[in-house]
Amino acid sequence: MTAFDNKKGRSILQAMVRSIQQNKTHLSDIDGLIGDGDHGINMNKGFSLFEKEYKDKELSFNEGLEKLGTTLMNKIGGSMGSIYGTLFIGMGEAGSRLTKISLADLTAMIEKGYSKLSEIIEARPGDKTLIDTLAPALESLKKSTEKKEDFKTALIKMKAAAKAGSDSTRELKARYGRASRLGERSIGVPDAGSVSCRLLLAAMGDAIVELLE
Amino acid sequence: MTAFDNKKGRSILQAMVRSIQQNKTHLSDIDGLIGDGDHGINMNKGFSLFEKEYKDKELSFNEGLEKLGTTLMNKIGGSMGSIYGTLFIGMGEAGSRLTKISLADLTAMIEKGYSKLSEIIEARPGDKTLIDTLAPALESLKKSTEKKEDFKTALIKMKAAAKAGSDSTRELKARYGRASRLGERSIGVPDAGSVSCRLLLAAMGDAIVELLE
Amino acid sequence: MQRIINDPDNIVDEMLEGFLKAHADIVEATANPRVIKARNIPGAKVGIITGGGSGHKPAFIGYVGKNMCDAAAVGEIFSSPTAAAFLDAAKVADQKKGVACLYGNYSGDNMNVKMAVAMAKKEGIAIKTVIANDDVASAPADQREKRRGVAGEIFMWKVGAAKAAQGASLDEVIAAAQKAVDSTRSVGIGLSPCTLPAADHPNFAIKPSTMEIGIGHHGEPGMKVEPLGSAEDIAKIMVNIVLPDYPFKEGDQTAVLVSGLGATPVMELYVLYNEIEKLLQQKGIKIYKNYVGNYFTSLEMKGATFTMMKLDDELKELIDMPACSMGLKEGVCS
Amino acid sequence: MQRIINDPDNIVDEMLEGFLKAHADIVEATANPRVIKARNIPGAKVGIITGGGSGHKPAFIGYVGKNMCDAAAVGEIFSSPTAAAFLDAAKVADQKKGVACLYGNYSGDNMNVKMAVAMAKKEGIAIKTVIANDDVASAPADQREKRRGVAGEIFMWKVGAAKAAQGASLDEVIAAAQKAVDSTRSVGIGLSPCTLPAADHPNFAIKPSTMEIGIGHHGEPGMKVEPLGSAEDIAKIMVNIVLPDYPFKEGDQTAVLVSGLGATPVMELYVLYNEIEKLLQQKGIKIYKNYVGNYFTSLEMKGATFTMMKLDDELKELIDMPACSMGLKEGVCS
Ligand SMILES: Nc1ncnc2c1ncn2[C@@H]1O[C@H](COP(=O)(O)OP(=O)(O)O)[C@@H](O)[C@H]1O
Ligand SMILES: Nc1ncnc2c1ncn2[C@@H]1O[C@H](COP(=O)(O)OP(=O)(O)O)[C@@H](O)[C@H]1O
Ligand SMILES: [Mg+2]
Ligand SMILES: [Mg+2]
Ligand SMILES: [Mg+2]
Ligand SMILES: [Mg+2]
Repeated sequence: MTAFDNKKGRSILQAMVRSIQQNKTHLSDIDGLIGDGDHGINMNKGFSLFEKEYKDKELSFNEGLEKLGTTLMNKIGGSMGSIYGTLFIGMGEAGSRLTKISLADLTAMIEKGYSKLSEIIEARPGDKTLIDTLAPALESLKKSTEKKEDFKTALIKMKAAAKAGSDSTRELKARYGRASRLGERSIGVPDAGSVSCRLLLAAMGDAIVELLE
Repeated sequence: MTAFDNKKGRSILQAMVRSIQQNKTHLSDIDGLIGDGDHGINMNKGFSLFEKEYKDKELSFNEGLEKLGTTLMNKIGGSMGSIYGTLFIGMGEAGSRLTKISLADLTAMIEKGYSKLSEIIEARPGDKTLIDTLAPALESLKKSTEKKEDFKTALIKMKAAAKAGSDSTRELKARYGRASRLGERSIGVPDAGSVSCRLLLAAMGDAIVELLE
Repeated sequence: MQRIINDPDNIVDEMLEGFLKAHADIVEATANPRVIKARNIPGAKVGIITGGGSGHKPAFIGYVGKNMCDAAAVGEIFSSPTAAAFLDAAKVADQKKGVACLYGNYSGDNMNVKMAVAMAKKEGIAIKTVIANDDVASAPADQREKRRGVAGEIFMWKVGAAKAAQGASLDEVIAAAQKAVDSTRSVGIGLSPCTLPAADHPNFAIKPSTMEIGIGHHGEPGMKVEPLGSAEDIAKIMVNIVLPDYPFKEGDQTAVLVSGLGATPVMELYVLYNEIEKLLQQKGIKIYKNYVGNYFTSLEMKGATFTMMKLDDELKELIDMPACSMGLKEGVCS
Repeated sequence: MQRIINDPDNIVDEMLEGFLKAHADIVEATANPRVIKARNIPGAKVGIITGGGSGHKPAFIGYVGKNMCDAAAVGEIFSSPTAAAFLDAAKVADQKKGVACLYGNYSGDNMNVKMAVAMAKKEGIAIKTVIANDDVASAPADQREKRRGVAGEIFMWKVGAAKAAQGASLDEVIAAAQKAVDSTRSVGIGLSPCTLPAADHPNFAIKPSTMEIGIGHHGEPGMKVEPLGSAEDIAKIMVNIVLPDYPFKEGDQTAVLVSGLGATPVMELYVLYNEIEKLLQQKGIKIYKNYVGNYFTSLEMKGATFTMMKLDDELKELIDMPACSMGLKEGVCS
């Protein structure tokens, strides 16, 4: 139970696609409160496009991430196209030579994606964006790796960190994205991107657990 | 109780104005069912304009009718401006030399108005317009005049005839005005103009009764 | 009602004030506050006038301008202008070459124009009328004279005004405008109602997920109510109502106008035009010229109208003439 | 939702198809289905490109044309175009004299343009950007760089494109477009929300009898919600937000744009313009040129924006240059 087969990654991507599809309306509703109400529509369109395009094709985890990222980047646009596109492409690239993916590998992949992402956005934790989910999730994985924790335990902790991070956005003032100019009025509502990021990390984590050998 | 003083006509006109003002919404609602929903608005605007313009001026019945007709004709437009404008101006002209107005005089006045009106519209009884109210009301007055009935009785009968005529439009197919192209769909709803005409005739009749000497 | 207005009873006057300020290069006020005229009406040509109720912007005043109407009479919302306004419009446009009054078939307008024409003639103005009745859904083909005028009025104005600009006689102008009307058919589909500014609720209802086929420009009920279709369905319904009525046939050259009724996003009008174009293409009918946008509206109604005019050489030449009005800018606006 | 569409996921592509058919005299397709270009881009001039989410018609593609933008990248509804689309727009517009990318300040657009600029530079295209941030309500004056771009983008495009048409260098074009942005301030007031075609309910709420002051072009919440005022009240609020921010002062010559957000009847825009004009007149500010209509919309939102640009001689000359696009027709459309 220390790694999973990169080749079997399709199920992880499928789980990610499904979680977005199932939460399409929820994500748009949240975005509607302080944004423009299209987050679920944008995400669903991109993820479903990817699903359709690669339906009958073999895909490893890292390939899948790259293809998903490229689809988002080149077909969807919006903030999400570039943000999740950059994140997934970065993750995929970092995992390109792996046969088995360990906790340390997954951590390194997400770290690479996050660092690529930081090149195009300025948001830091506390700015009420998906970074508030991604950063603590990555932190948690890093700590688990250091402590050589069990992969499954690490994933459960990561999920919890992502959720806590996403929940924390409720109390924050938005500083980036459409909601940023709301000031005080953005407080009390979670950030849509932080919620989709939490859903994606949770789906990924759960699907990996199923694949652990 | 056989005539009223032409000079005292202001109260009759005021009653007519008030009945339109009070039924503004009702008239628009009826017009909305098979027309364009503005009959009450149009009528109220015209009648209220007249009220305002002649607030502090002396007005006999025939003068008032002429002024009201002219206001409708020149300020309001629409079908109503020309229809009621023509009717009232015709009535007013026919009464211009009268000091006292008897049942026969009133009948002649309405007859003149109706004949003027017939010059500009083609609608006949049965076409689902205000003619379905006006024509039987005039018929009733004519019969009462012939039979030398009491003025008050004649007015009560006239009101009943107007109401019956207006009610009859419910079962008719519209042949003129905006509702005319509805065919079967215009059945079941009264004609807005026939309702306003009934209201005006009733208000006029009631106010005349008060003035009878 | 969510509106940007002051007193609803003054909306027409205030709108006119703003319109005159905004388009002072195209139009100007006249002595009658309910009549506006084009700037610099060229002399020695037939005067073109129109008029109608308000709430249809750009119609009617948006089609006053260079090589378009010379003057327009302005009514209350959805209500004919007065006979006096039509008369004053005729006087303003009269250059002693006659006046063509080109308007739409509504009983209020008919009555007021009839009275205005009688008065104008008394004052020595040679005036003739053409009455647009392009709305196929408003009466069967054997009662065409009862049909309403809708967005097709724009073609009547464009053609009549262009003919006048060419220096044609009153009879020639009337004949050209009448030809435009006779070659034009329209149909409207309503998706949501509108509310009169002085009222507090819509003046008719269109149930969600339904559409009213053949609706009029004031919400006059149409031929039937059906479940809301796709853009493709709507295009088919419209084409199948309009095409057989004229009839338009393979090889015809046409002008096509797809107008929004006010609140339908312009994006959707292009989706609809795309479908209509495909259907006409299939039938071998050529769109020589198209107009897509909010050309003739009904306050904030949702829905659209489809109008088609068959072109011959004369109509092509007239429709192509440059014009400058707020609602139609083709070629030089100086 | 009462819409004329087929599959909501294809609305943008179908709208583009219809748009290209309808305006084949002004625009044409490119190899990238999400990039459209002006017909006959004159050589030897700086290329002008823009791009943004859909649902704002005439923006953005309605401002592609002669003496206007040369190409536009088209995004999903309310969503930035891809970096690839911005890149392809730059390639199409590039005449080896450099490309000016003039767009609005939204995080999606910023990211995608940033990536496109990096890729374009790699391919040897000299490309520079100007970011419109005219929306006063979207950030305090000391954080102007955070403000959104709204209807004022139209002035940026008009000025930048006119400068390019004069044969100016890339730096001169950028300077002129930047001057337009720096001299322009806007504010929006929302009266009712809009619904994304793929959604089944409005993406935000505006309670009846209230208005949202400072609302964004995608329904981004504004500065505050107040009881719905009269046109006069609304004009005062708008003028009092816009004027002090620049500041505009007595004697200034300005261009004023009052745009509807989609479903507000054009009639009401004239009522609003009338009130704004009165207020500016009182303050001795001159309206050199005005634009009233649906110039930059948000699907079927009700409400309006008020935009004002202070003019100097250069801006006057540029704003007066003839142009021909679907959304702005000034002078010759040939
Ligand atoms: N500049 C930014 N930096 C970081 N995150 C951002 C930025 N802009 C937007 N986001 C994220 O994107 C989410 C909104 O995504 P979405 O609604 O799909 O795009 P859009 O804002 O273009 O409508 C926000 O909730 C936020 O998490
Ligand atoms: N041609 C006509 N002949 C007779 N009556 C008519 C005619 N046109 C309209 N009417 C009357 O006018 C009424 C509608 O008036 P109104 O709603 O004020 O005007 P509009 O039809 O211009 O909106 C109808 O109910 C009908 O009684
Ligand atoms: Mg969003
Ligand atoms: Mg009516
Ligand atoms: Mg009416
Ligand atoms: Mg968006």
